[in-house]
Amino acid sequence: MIRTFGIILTLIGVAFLFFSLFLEYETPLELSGSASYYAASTAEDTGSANLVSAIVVTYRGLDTLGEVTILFLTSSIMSYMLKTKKARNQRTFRESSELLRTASALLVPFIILLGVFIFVHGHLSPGGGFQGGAVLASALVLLLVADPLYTVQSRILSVIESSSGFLYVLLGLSGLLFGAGFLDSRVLPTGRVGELFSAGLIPLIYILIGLKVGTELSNLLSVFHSVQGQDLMEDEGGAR
Amino acid sequence: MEITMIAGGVVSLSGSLFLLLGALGVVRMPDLFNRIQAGTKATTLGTMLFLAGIAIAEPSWIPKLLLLILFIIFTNPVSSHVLARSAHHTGIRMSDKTVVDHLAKTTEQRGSESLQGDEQEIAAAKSKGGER
Amino acid sequence: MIESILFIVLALLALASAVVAVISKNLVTSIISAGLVSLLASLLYLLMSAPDVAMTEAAIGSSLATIIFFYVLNRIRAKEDSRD
Amino acid sequence: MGNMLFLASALIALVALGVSAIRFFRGPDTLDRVVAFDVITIISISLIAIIGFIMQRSVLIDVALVYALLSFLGVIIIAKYVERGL
Repeated sequence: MIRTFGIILTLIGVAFLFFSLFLEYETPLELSGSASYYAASTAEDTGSANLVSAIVVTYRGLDTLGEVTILFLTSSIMSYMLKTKKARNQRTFRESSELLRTASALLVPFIILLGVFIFVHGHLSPGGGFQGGAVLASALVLLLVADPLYTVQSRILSVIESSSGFLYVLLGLSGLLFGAGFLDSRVLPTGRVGELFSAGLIPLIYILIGLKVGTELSNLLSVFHSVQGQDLMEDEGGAR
Repeated sequence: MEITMIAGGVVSLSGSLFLLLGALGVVRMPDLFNRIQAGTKATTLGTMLFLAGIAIAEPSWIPKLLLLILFIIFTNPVSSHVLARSAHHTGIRMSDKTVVDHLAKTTEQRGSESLQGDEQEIAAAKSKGGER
Repeated sequence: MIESILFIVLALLALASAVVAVISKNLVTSIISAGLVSLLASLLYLLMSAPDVAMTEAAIGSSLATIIFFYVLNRIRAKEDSRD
Repeated sequence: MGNMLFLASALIALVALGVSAIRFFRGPDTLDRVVAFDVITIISISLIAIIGFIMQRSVLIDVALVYALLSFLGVIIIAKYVERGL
Protein backbone atom coordinates (compact mmCIF):
# COMPACT_ATOMS: atom_id res chain seq x y z
CA MET A 1 0.00 0.00 0.00
CA ILE A 2 2.78 2.40 0.95
CA ARG A 3 4.59 1.39 -2.25
CA THR A 4 1.54 2.18 -4.38
CA PHE A 5 1.07 5.48 -2.58
CA GLY A 6 4.71 6.36 -3.15
CA ILE A 7 4.46 5.56 -6.85
CA ILE A 8 1.38 7.72 -7.25
CA LEU A 9 3.04 10.56 -5.32
CA THR A 10 6.12 10.34 -7.53
CA LEU A 11 3.95 10.42 -10.65
CA ILE A 12 2.13 13.51 -9.39
CA GLY A 13 5.49 15.18 -8.73
CA VAL A 14 6.73 14.37 -12.22
CA ALA A 15 3.45 15.68 -13.62
CA PHE A 16 4.01 18.98 -11.79
CA LEU A 17 7.55 19.22 -13.18
CA PHE A 18 6.28 18.77 -16.71
CA PHE A 19 3.26 21.00 -16.17
CA SER A 20 5.46 24.05 -15.77
CA LEU A 21 7.20 23.14 -19.02
CA PHE A 22 3.79 22.75 -20.64
CA LEU A 23 2.68 26.19 -19.48
CA GLU A 24 5.77 27.90 -20.84
CA TYR A 25 5.57 26.15 -24.19
CA GLU A 26 4.87 28.30 -27.19
CA THR A 27 4.19 26.77 -30.56
CA PRO A 28 7.01 27.77 -32.91
CA LEU A 29 5.46 29.50 -35.88
CA GLU A 30 8.18 28.65 -38.37
CA LEU A 31 10.50 25.70 -38.77
CA SER A 32 14.05 25.98 -37.54
CA GLY A 33 17.34 25.39 -39.36
CA SER A 34 17.57 21.96 -40.91
CA ALA A 35 13.83 21.27 -40.62
CA SER A 36 13.00 24.16 -42.92
CA TYR A 37 15.59 22.91 -45.39
CA TYR A 38 14.07 19.44 -45.34
CA ALA A 39 10.54 20.76 -45.75
CA ALA A 40 11.48 23.06 -48.60
CA SER A 41 13.80 21.02 -50.77
CA THR A 42 13.21 17.31 -50.10
CA ALA A 43 10.87 16.88 -53.05
CA GLU A 44 13.20 18.45 -55.55
CA ASP A 45 16.34 16.84 -54.06
CA THR A 46 15.17 13.26 -53.92
CA GLY A 47 11.81 13.09 -55.66
CA SER A 48 10.20 11.38 -52.66
CA ALA A 49 6.64 12.26 -51.69
CA ASN A 50 7.12 11.06 -48.11
CA LEU A 51 9.48 13.41 -46.30
CA VAL A 52 10.24 11.04 -43.46
CA SER A 53 11.45 8.21 -45.65
CA ALA A 54 13.62 10.59 -47.66
CA ILE A 55 15.29 11.72 -44.43
CA VAL A 56 15.62 8.17 -43.12
CA VAL A 57 17.11 6.72 -46.29
CA THR A 58 19.18 9.51 -47.79
CA TYR A 59 19.97 12.40 -45.46
CA ARG A 60 20.39 10.12 -42.47
CA GLY A 61 21.14 6.96 -44.42
CA LEU A 62 24.16 6.01 -42.36
CA ASP A 63 22.05 5.93 -39.18
CA THR A 64 19.63 3.53 -40.85
CA LEU A 65 22.52 1.28 -41.81
CA GLY A 66 23.56 1.34 -38.15
CA GLU A 67 20.06 0.44 -37.00
CA VAL A 68 19.91 -2.49 -39.38
CA THR A 69 23.29 -3.65 -38.09
CA ILE A 70 22.10 -3.45 -34.48
CA LEU A 71 19.01 -5.49 -35.32
CA PHE A 72 21.17 -8.07 -37.09
CA LEU A 73 23.49 -8.33 -34.08
CA THR A 74 20.57 -8.71 -31.68
CA SER A 75 18.97 -11.40 -33.78
CA SER A 76 22.16 -13.42 -34.14
CA ILE A 77 23.01 -13.14 -30.41
CA MET A 78 19.50 -14.25 -29.46
CA SER A 79 19.57 -17.25 -31.76
CA TYR A 80 22.98 -18.21 -30.41
CA MET A 81 21.84 -17.95 -26.79
CA LEU A 82 18.49 -19.64 -27.17
CA LYS A 83 19.52 -22.64 -29.19
CA THR A 84 18.84 -25.76 -27.13
CA LYS A 85 21.23 -28.61 -27.71
CA LYS A 86 19.58 -31.42 -25.83
CA ALA A 87 16.08 -32.64 -26.60
CA ARG A 88 15.18 -32.35 -22.98
CA ASN A 89 12.33 -29.99 -22.43
CA GLN A 90 9.41 -31.82 -23.91
CA ARG A 91 6.41 -29.64 -24.43
CA THR A 92 2.84 -30.59 -25.14
CA PHE A 93 0.73 -28.46 -27.40
CA ARG A 94 -2.97 -28.30 -27.67
CA GLU A 95 -3.79 -28.54 -31.34
CA SER A 96 -5.21 -25.33 -32.77
CA SER A 97 -8.84 -25.23 -33.71
CA GLU A 98 -9.94 -25.67 -37.27
CA LEU A 99 -11.18 -22.10 -37.46
CA LEU A 100 -7.75 -20.71 -36.65
CA ARG A 101 -6.03 -23.01 -39.14
CA THR A 102 -8.40 -22.05 -41.94
CA ALA A 103 -8.15 -18.38 -41.11
CA SER A 104 -4.37 -18.48 -41.12
CA ALA A 105 -4.31 -20.28 -44.46
CA LEU A 106 -6.56 -17.59 -45.89
CA LEU A 107 -4.89 -14.62 -44.24
CA VAL A 108 -1.18 -15.30 -44.65
CA PRO A 109 -1.01 -14.39 -48.38
CA PHE A 110 -2.86 -11.14 -47.72
CA ILE A 111 -0.57 -10.29 -44.83
CA ILE A 112 2.55 -10.87 -46.92
CA LEU A 113 1.00 -8.75 -49.69
CA LEU A 114 0.27 -5.97 -47.20
CA GLY A 115 3.85 -6.03 -45.91
CA VAL A 116 5.27 -5.89 -49.42
CA PHE A 117 2.88 -3.04 -50.27
CA ILE A 118 4.04 -1.09 -47.24
CA PHE A 119 7.72 -1.25 -48.01
CA VAL A 120 7.38 -0.83 -51.77
CA HIS A 121 5.27 2.29 -51.23
CA GLY A 122 7.62 3.61 -48.57
CA HIS A 123 8.42 6.74 -50.55
CA LEU A 124 4.75 7.52 -51.26
CA SER A 125 2.79 6.69 -48.12
CA PRO A 126 3.63 6.32 -44.42
CA GLY A 127 5.56 3.24 -43.52
CA GLY A 128 8.70 1.74 -44.87
CA GLY A 129 11.18 -1.04 -44.39
CA PHE A 130 10.84 -1.53 -40.65
CA GLN A 131 7.05 -1.51 -40.55
CA GLY A 132 6.76 -3.74 -43.60
CA GLY A 133 9.31 -6.11 -42.11
CA ALA A 134 7.30 -6.32 -38.90
CA VAL A 135 4.20 -7.18 -40.91
CA LEU A 136 6.11 -9.89 -42.80
CA ALA A 137 7.30 -11.38 -39.52
CA SER A 138 3.76 -11.38 -38.18
CA ALA A 139 2.74 -13.62 -41.09
CA LEU A 140 5.24 -16.18 -39.84
CA VAL A 141 3.93 -15.81 -36.28
CA LEU A 142 0.43 -16.56 -37.52
CA LEU A 143 1.67 -19.68 -39.29
CA LEU A 144 3.47 -20.84 -36.15
CA VAL A 145 0.46 -20.20 -33.93
CA ALA A 146 -1.90 -22.05 -36.24
CA ASP A 147 0.39 -25.04 -36.61
CA PRO A 148 2.96 -25.39 -33.81
CA LEU A 149 4.83 -28.11 -35.67
CA TYR A 150 5.42 -25.96 -38.73
CA THR A 151 9.09 -26.16 -39.68
CA VAL A 152 10.65 -22.86 -40.62
CA GLN A 153 13.14 -22.94 -43.49
CA SER A 154 15.70 -20.93 -41.57
CA ARG A 155 18.31 -21.67 -44.23
CA ILE A 156 16.39 -19.74 -46.91
CA LEU A 157 15.60 -16.97 -44.44
CA SER A 158 19.25 -16.45 -43.56
CA VAL A 159 20.27 -16.48 -47.23
CA ILE A 160 17.70 -13.77 -48.03
CA GLU A 161 18.78 -11.78 -44.97
CA SER A 162 22.50 -11.78 -45.67
CA SER A 163 22.18 -11.18 -49.40
CA SER A 164 19.83 -8.21 -48.89
CA GLY A 165 22.22 -6.71 -46.34
CA PHE A 166 25.10 -7.17 -48.77
CA LEU A 167 23.12 -5.56 -51.58
CA TYR A 168 22.23 -2.63 -49.31
CA VAL A 169 25.90 -1.86 -48.69
CA LEU A 170 26.62 -2.38 -52.39
CA LEU A 171 23.95 0.18 -53.35
CA GLY A 172 25.51 2.62 -50.89
CA LEU A 173 28.89 2.08 -52.51
CA SER A 174 27.35 2.68 -55.94
CA GLY A 175 26.28 6.08 -54.64
CA LEU A 176 29.93 6.70 -53.77
CA LEU A 177 30.89 5.72 -57.31
CA PHE A 178 28.20 7.40 -59.44
CA GLY A 179 26.52 9.91 -57.14
CA ALA A 180 27.50 12.48 -54.58
CA GLY A 181 28.55 10.18 -51.75
CA PHE A 182 27.87 7.03 -49.75
CA LEU A 183 24.17 6.10 -49.84
CA ASP A 184 23.29 8.94 -52.16
CA SER A 185 19.97 8.12 -53.82
CA ARG A 186 20.41 10.05 -57.05
CA VAL A 187 22.16 7.24 -58.89
CA LEU A 188 18.89 6.49 -60.64
CA PRO A 189 16.76 9.34 -62.06
CA THR A 190 14.50 10.91 -59.45
CA GLY A 191 11.44 11.00 -61.68
CA ARG A 192 8.20 12.82 -60.93
CA VAL A 193 7.10 13.17 -57.32
CA GLY A 194 4.29 10.80 -56.39
CA GLU A 195 4.87 8.06 -58.94
CA LEU A 196 5.87 4.52 -58.05
CA PHE A 197 9.06 4.57 -60.13
CA SER A 198 10.61 7.69 -58.72
CA ALA A 199 12.88 8.91 -55.95
CA GLY A 200 16.03 7.23 -57.21
CA LEU A 201 17.35 4.50 -54.96
CA ILE A 202 14.88 5.02 -52.08
CA PRO A 203 12.38 2.28 -53.10
CA LEU A 204 15.16 -0.22 -53.78
CA ILE A 205 16.82 0.46 -50.43
CA TYR A 206 13.49 0.22 -48.64
CA ILE A 207 12.72 -3.11 -50.32
CA LEU A 208 16.09 -4.45 -49.15
CA ILE A 209 15.58 -3.10 -45.61
CA GLY A 210 12.10 -4.62 -45.52
CA LEU A 211 13.33 -8.04 -46.58
CA LYS A 212 16.20 -7.90 -44.13
CA VAL A 213 14.14 -6.77 -41.15
CA GLY A 214 11.35 -9.21 -41.97
CA THR A 215 13.65 -12.22 -42.19
CA GLU A 216 15.58 -11.16 -39.08
CA LEU A 217 12.44 -10.82 -36.99
CA SER A 218 11.11 -14.11 -38.40
CA ASN A 219 14.32 -15.84 -37.43
CA LEU A 220 14.14 -14.36 -33.93
CA LEU A 221 10.53 -15.42 -33.40
CA SER A 222 11.03 -18.90 -34.81
CA VAL A 223 14.02 -19.39 -32.51
CA PHE A 224 11.80 -18.43 -29.59
CA HIS A 225 9.21 -20.87 -30.79
CA SER A 226 11.38 -23.86 -31.60
CA VAL A 227 11.88 -26.45 -28.91
CA GLN A 228 13.03 -29.91 -29.70
CA GLY A 229 10.87 -32.86 -28.80
CA GLN A 230 7.54 -31.26 -29.44
CA ASP A 231 4.47 -33.30 -28.83
CA LEU A 232 1.00 -32.60 -30.06
CA MET A 233 -1.81 -33.02 -27.62
CA GLU A 234 -4.97 -34.07 -29.34
CA ASP A 235 -7.75 -31.56 -29.32
CA GLU A 236 -10.98 -32.31 -27.55
CA GLY A 237 -13.93 -32.19 -29.83
CA GLY A 238 -12.11 -30.51 -32.67
CA ALA A 239 -11.56 -33.78 -34.53
CA ARG A 240 -15.08 -34.10 -35.78
CA MET B 1 -22.25 16.78 -51.70
CA GLU B 2 -24.07 17.77 -48.56
CA ILE B 3 -26.55 14.94 -48.90
CA THR B 4 -23.78 12.31 -49.07
CA MET B 5 -22.16 13.91 -46.03
CA ILE B 6 -25.40 13.67 -44.07
CA ALA B 7 -26.07 10.10 -45.18
CA GLY B 8 -22.54 9.05 -44.26
CA GLY B 9 -22.83 10.87 -40.95
CA VAL B 10 -26.03 9.03 -40.06
CA VAL B 11 -24.48 5.65 -40.91
CA SER B 12 -21.36 6.49 -38.91
CA LEU B 13 -23.44 7.66 -35.99
CA SER B 14 -25.38 4.38 -35.91
CA GLY B 15 -22.08 2.50 -36.06
CA SER B 16 -20.70 4.47 -33.15
CA LEU B 17 -23.87 3.69 -31.18
CA PHE B 18 -23.18 0.00 -31.78
CA LEU B 19 -19.62 0.52 -30.57
CA LEU B 20 -20.96 2.16 -27.41
CA LEU B 21 -23.40 -0.70 -26.86
CA GLY B 22 -20.61 -3.24 -27.26
CA ALA B 23 -18.43 -1.40 -24.78
CA LEU B 24 -21.32 -1.23 -22.30
CA GLY B 25 -21.84 -4.96 -22.77
CA VAL B 26 -18.20 -5.61 -22.01
CA VAL B 27 -18.60 -3.76 -18.73
CA ARG B 28 -22.04 -4.99 -17.70
CA MET B 29 -22.20 -8.66 -18.73
CA PRO B 30 -21.97 -11.22 -15.92
CA ASP B 31 -19.25 -13.59 -17.11
CA LEU B 32 -16.36 -13.77 -19.55
CA PHE B 33 -18.13 -15.60 -22.35
CA ASN B 34 -20.99 -13.12 -22.46
CA ARG B 35 -18.45 -10.32 -22.47
CA ILE B 36 -16.71 -11.87 -25.47
CA GLN B 37 -20.04 -12.11 -27.29
CA ALA B 38 -20.97 -8.51 -26.59
CA GLY B 39 -17.50 -7.20 -27.23
CA THR B 40 -17.05 -8.87 -30.57
CA LYS B 41 -20.34 -9.04 -32.38
CA ALA B 42 -21.53 -5.53 -31.60
CA THR B 43 -18.17 -3.91 -32.21
CA THR B 44 -17.64 -5.74 -35.51
CA LEU B 45 -20.95 -4.44 -36.83
CA GLY B 46 -20.23 -1.03 -35.34
CA THR B 47 -16.83 -0.71 -36.98
CA MET B 48 -18.21 -1.88 -40.31
CA LEU B 49 -20.99 0.72 -40.22
CA PHE B 50 -18.55 3.39 -39.09
CA LEU B 51 -16.16 2.75 -41.98
CA ALA B 52 -19.09 2.44 -44.41
CA GLY B 53 -20.27 5.87 -43.36
CA ILE B 54 -16.85 7.34 -44.07
CA ALA B 55 -16.87 5.55 -47.43
CA ILE B 56 -20.22 7.11 -48.32
CA ALA B 57 -18.98 10.58 -47.47
CA GLU B 58 -15.62 10.17 -49.22
CA PRO B 59 -16.03 7.97 -52.32
CA SER B 60 -12.36 8.11 -53.29
CA TRP B 61 -11.38 6.17 -50.14
CA ILE B 62 -13.64 3.22 -50.95
CA PRO B 63 -10.95 0.63 -51.97
CA LYS B 64 -8.87 0.99 -48.84
CA LEU B 65 -11.89 1.15 -46.55
CA LEU B 66 -13.31 -1.95 -48.22
CA LEU B 67 -10.02 -3.75 -47.61
CA LEU B 68 -10.11 -2.65 -43.96
CA ILE B 69 -13.71 -3.86 -43.56
CA LEU B 70 -12.76 -7.19 -45.14
CA PHE B 71 -9.84 -7.50 -42.79
CA ILE B 72 -12.01 -6.83 -39.76
CA ILE B 73 -14.62 -9.36 -40.90
CA PHE B 74 -11.86 -11.96 -41.21
CA THR B 75 -9.81 -11.30 -38.10
CA ASN B 76 -12.28 -10.24 -35.44
CA PRO B 77 -14.35 -13.44 -35.11
CA VAL B 78 -11.19 -15.54 -35.19
CA SER B 79 -9.60 -13.67 -32.32
CA SER B 80 -12.76 -13.87 -30.23
CA HIS B 81 -13.06 -17.57 -31.00
CA VAL B 82 -9.50 -18.21 -29.85
CA LEU B 83 -10.14 -16.17 -26.71
CA ALA B 84 -13.31 -18.06 -25.86
CA ARG B 85 -11.64 -21.40 -26.47
CA SER B 86 -8.71 -20.46 -24.29
CA ALA B 87 -11.07 -19.33 -21.54
CA HIS B 88 -12.95 -22.61 -21.73
CA HIS B 89 -9.76 -24.67 -21.57
CA THR B 90 -8.40 -22.77 -18.60
CA GLY B 91 -11.62 -23.43 -16.74
CA ILE B 92 -13.19 -20.03 -16.39
CA ARG B 93 -16.49 -20.44 -14.60
CA MET B 94 -19.66 -19.61 -16.45
CA SER B 95 -22.50 -17.58 -15.14
CA ASP B 96 -25.23 -19.47 -13.30
CA LYS B 97 -27.76 -18.68 -15.99
CA THR B 98 -25.84 -20.53 -18.72
CA VAL B 99 -27.78 -23.63 -19.69
CA VAL B 100 -25.83 -25.44 -22.40
CA ASP B 101 -22.11 -26.05 -22.95
CA HIS B 102 -21.48 -27.87 -26.21
CA LEU B 103 -17.69 -27.97 -25.99
CA ALA B 104 -17.67 -29.67 -22.58
CA LYS B 105 -20.23 -32.17 -23.83
CA THR B 106 -18.16 -33.08 -26.88
CA THR B 107 -15.15 -33.41 -24.65
CA GLU B 108 -17.02 -35.97 -22.58
CA GLN B 109 -18.43 -37.88 -25.49
CA ARG B 110 -15.26 -37.72 -27.64
CA GLY B 111 -17.27 -37.33 -30.81
CA SER B 112 -18.77 -40.84 -30.72
CA GLU B 113 -22.38 -39.80 -30.41
CA SER B 114 -24.15 -37.00 -32.12
CA LEU B 115 -25.47 -34.03 -30.30
CA GLN B 116 -29.12 -35.00 -30.27
CA GLY B 117 -31.23 -33.92 -27.43
CA ASP B 118 -29.87 -30.41 -27.19
CA GLU B 119 -33.16 -28.91 -28.17
CA GLN B 120 -35.00 -30.85 -25.52
CA GLU B 121 -32.40 -29.86 -22.98
CA ILE B 122 -32.66 -26.21 -23.87
CA ALA B 123 -36.45 -26.39 -23.70
CA ALA B 124 -36.27 -28.12 -20.32
CA ALA B 125 -33.86 -25.52 -19.02
CA LYS B 126 -36.12 -22.77 -20.28
CA SER B 127 -39.14 -24.23 -18.57
CA LYS B 128 -37.11 -24.66 -15.40
CA GLY B 129 -36.04 -21.02 -15.63
CA GLY B 130 -39.66 -20.06 -16.08
CA GLU B 131 -40.61 -21.82 -12.87
CA ARG B 132 -37.85 -20.15 -10.96
CA MET C 1 -11.78 21.58 -30.60
CA ILE C 2 -12.59 17.91 -31.18
CA GLU C 3 -8.91 17.19 -31.60
CA SER C 4 -8.05 18.65 -28.21
CA ILE C 5 -10.87 16.66 -26.56
CA LEU C 6 -9.55 13.48 -28.18
CA PHE C 7 -6.02 14.39 -27.16
CA ILE C 8 -6.84 14.97 -23.49
CA VAL C 9 -8.99 11.86 -23.06
CA LEU C 10 -6.49 9.60 -24.82
CA ALA C 11 -3.58 11.03 -22.84
CA LEU C 12 -5.42 10.47 -19.55
CA LEU C 13 -6.22 6.88 -20.53
CA ALA C 14 -2.58 6.31 -21.46
CA LEU C 15 -1.47 7.66 -18.08
CA ALA C 16 -3.94 5.44 -16.25
CA SER C 17 -2.83 2.32 -18.08
CA ALA C 18 0.81 3.23 -17.44
CA VAL C 19 0.00 3.36 -13.71
CA VAL C 20 -1.66 -0.06 -14.00
CA ALA C 21 1.43 -1.40 -15.77
CA VAL C 22 3.63 -0.18 -12.94
CA ILE C 23 1.62 -1.19 -9.89
CA SER C 24 0.15 -4.48 -11.10
CA LYS C 25 1.42 -7.63 -9.44
CA ASN C 26 0.58 -9.83 -12.41
CA LEU C 27 3.16 -9.89 -15.20
CA VAL C 28 0.61 -10.61 -17.93
CA THR C 29 -1.48 -7.63 -16.90
CA SER C 30 1.60 -5.43 -16.88
CA ILE C 31 2.55 -6.45 -20.40
CA ILE C 32 -0.96 -5.92 -21.77
CA SER C 33 -1.08 -2.51 -20.08
CA ALA C 34 2.23 -1.57 -21.66
CA GLY C 35 0.80 -2.58 -25.03
CA LEU C 36 -2.22 -0.38 -24.34
CA VAL C 37 0.06 2.56 -23.53
CA SER C 38 1.75 2.09 -26.92
CA LEU C 39 -1.63 1.90 -28.67
CA LEU C 40 -2.84 5.14 -27.14
CA ALA C 41 0.53 6.76 -27.80
CA SER C 42 0.23 5.85 -31.47
CA LEU C 43 -3.22 7.46 -31.56
CA LEU C 44 -1.68 10.57 -30.02
CA TYR C 45 1.03 10.60 -32.69
CA LEU C 46 -1.70 10.42 -35.31
CA LEU C 47 -3.41 13.43 -33.76
CA MET C 48 -0.09 15.27 -33.99
CA SER C 49 -0.12 14.28 -37.71
CA ALA C 50 2.93 12.01 -37.63
CA PRO C 51 1.65 8.87 -39.38
CA ASP C 52 5.09 7.30 -39.83
CA VAL C 53 5.85 7.39 -36.13
CA ALA C 54 2.35 6.17 -35.36
CA MET C 55 2.74 3.19 -37.66
CA THR C 56 6.09 2.28 -36.14
CA GLU C 57 4.72 2.56 -32.63
CA ALA C 58 1.67 0.47 -33.50
CA ALA C 59 3.64 -2.21 -35.32
CA ILE C 60 6.68 -2.56 -33.11
CA GLY C 61 5.90 -1.00 -29.76
CA SER C 62 2.39 -2.24 -29.33
CA SER C 63 2.32 -5.59 -31.09
CA LEU C 64 5.70 -7.11 -31.83
CA ALA C 65 7.11 -6.20 -28.41
CA THR C 66 4.07 -7.76 -26.75
CA ILE C 67 4.47 -10.93 -28.83
CA ILE C 68 8.16 -11.22 -27.92
CA PHE C 69 7.38 -10.62 -24.24
CA PHE C 70 4.86 -13.44 -24.28
CA TYR C 71 7.26 -15.80 -25.99
CA VAL C 72 9.83 -15.01 -23.28
CA LEU C 73 7.26 -15.58 -20.52
CA ASN C 74 6.35 -18.87 -22.16
CA ARG C 75 9.97 -20.01 -22.12
CA ILE C 76 10.36 -19.05 -18.48
CA ARG C 77 7.22 -20.99 -17.60
CA ALA C 78 8.38 -24.06 -19.53
CA LYS C 79 11.67 -24.01 -17.67
CA GLU C 80 9.93 -23.72 -14.30
CA ASP C 81 7.60 -26.59 -15.22
CA SER C 82 10.47 -28.86 -16.20
CA ARG C 83 12.32 -28.11 -12.97
CA ASP C 84 9.45 -29.31 -10.81
CA MET D 1 -24.64 19.45 -40.58
CA GLY D 2 -22.98 16.35 -42.02
CA ASN D 3 -19.73 17.32 -40.44
CA MET D 4 -21.40 17.67 -37.05
CA LEU D 5 -22.71 14.11 -37.35
CA PHE D 6 -19.19 12.83 -37.92
CA LEU D 7 -17.85 14.80 -34.97
CA ALA D 8 -20.62 13.40 -32.78
CA SER D 9 -19.84 9.85 -33.85
CA ALA D 10 -16.15 10.41 -33.09
CA LEU D 11 -17.10 11.59 -29.61
CA ILE D 12 -19.37 8.59 -29.05
CA ALA D 13 -16.58 6.25 -30.16
CA LEU D 14 -14.29 8.00 -27.69
CA VAL D 15 -16.84 7.45 -24.92
CA ALA D 16 -17.02 3.78 -25.92
CA LEU D 17 -13.23 3.58 -25.64
CA GLY D 18 -13.40 5.02 -22.13
CA VAL D 19 -16.21 2.66 -21.10
CA SER D 20 -14.34 -0.42 -22.23
CA ALA D 21 -11.23 0.90 -20.46
CA ILE D 22 -13.26 0.58 -17.23
CA ARG D 23 -13.42 -3.17 -17.79
CA PHE D 24 -9.71 -3.16 -18.52
CA PHE D 25 -8.87 -1.47 -15.24
CA ARG D 26 -11.37 -3.45 -13.18
CA GLY D 27 -11.18 -6.87 -14.82
CA PRO D 28 -10.80 -9.51 -12.14
CA ASP D 29 -9.19 -12.04 -14.46
CA THR D 30 -6.42 -11.77 -17.03
CA LEU D 31 -8.73 -12.84 -19.84
CA ASP D 32 -11.21 -10.10 -18.91
CA ARG D 33 -8.45 -7.61 -19.52
CA VAL D 34 -7.63 -9.28 -22.82
CA VAL D 35 -11.26 -8.98 -23.93
CA ALA D 36 -11.25 -5.31 -23.00
CA PHE D 37 -7.96 -4.86 -24.88
CA ASP D 38 -9.50 -6.47 -27.95
CA VAL D 39 -12.50 -4.15 -27.83
CA ILE D 40 -10.25 -1.13 -27.32
CA THR D 41 -8.19 -2.02 -30.38
CA ILE D 42 -11.31 -2.44 -32.54
CA ILE D 43 -12.68 0.91 -31.38
CA SER D 44 -9.33 2.57 -31.95
CA ILE D 45 -9.30 1.34 -35.56
CA SER D 46 -12.50 3.29 -36.16
CA LEU D 47 -11.01 6.24 -34.28
CA ILE D 48 -7.98 6.19 -36.58
CA ALA D 49 -10.29 6.21 -39.60
CA ILE D 50 -12.34 9.11 -38.26
CA ILE D 51 -9.22 11.09 -37.37
CA GLY D 52 -8.07 10.60 -40.96
CA PHE D 53 -11.45 11.79 -42.18
CA ILE D 54 -11.44 14.88 -39.98
CA MET D 55 -7.89 15.77 -41.03
CA GLN D 56 -8.68 14.83 -44.68
CA ARG D 57 -5.61 12.60 -44.99
CA SER D 58 -6.25 9.28 -46.70
CA VAL D 59 -2.84 7.87 -45.74
CA LEU D 60 -3.99 7.25 -42.18
CA ILE D 61 -6.03 4.27 -43.42
CA ASP D 62 -2.71 2.46 -43.96
CA VAL D 63 -1.96 2.84 -40.27
CA ALA D 64 -5.38 1.42 -39.46
CA LEU D 65 -4.71 -1.60 -41.72
CA VAL D 66 -1.38 -2.38 -40.07
CA TYR D 67 -2.89 -1.90 -36.67
CA ALA D 68 -5.89 -4.15 -37.38
CA LEU D 69 -3.59 -6.94 -38.47
CA LEU D 70 -1.04 -6.76 -35.69
CA SER D 71 -3.47 -6.30 -32.81
CA PHE D 72 -5.33 -9.41 -33.98
CA LEU D 73 -2.08 -11.35 -33.72
CA GLY D 74 -1.33 -9.93 -30.29
CA VAL D 75 -4.70 -11.06 -28.93
CA ILE D 76 -4.22 -14.56 -30.39
CA ILE D 77 -0.76 -14.84 -28.84
CA ILE D 78 -2.02 -13.79 -25.42
CA ALA D 79 -4.90 -16.28 -25.57
CA LYS D 80 -2.55 -19.07 -26.63
CA TYR D 81 -0.17 -18.20 -23.79
CA VAL D 82 -2.96 -18.34 -21.24
CA GLU D 83 -4.15 -21.75 -22.40
CA ARG D 84 -0.55 -23.05 -22.49
CA GLY D 85 -0.66 -23.64 -26.22
CA LEU D 86 2.09 -21.32 -27.39
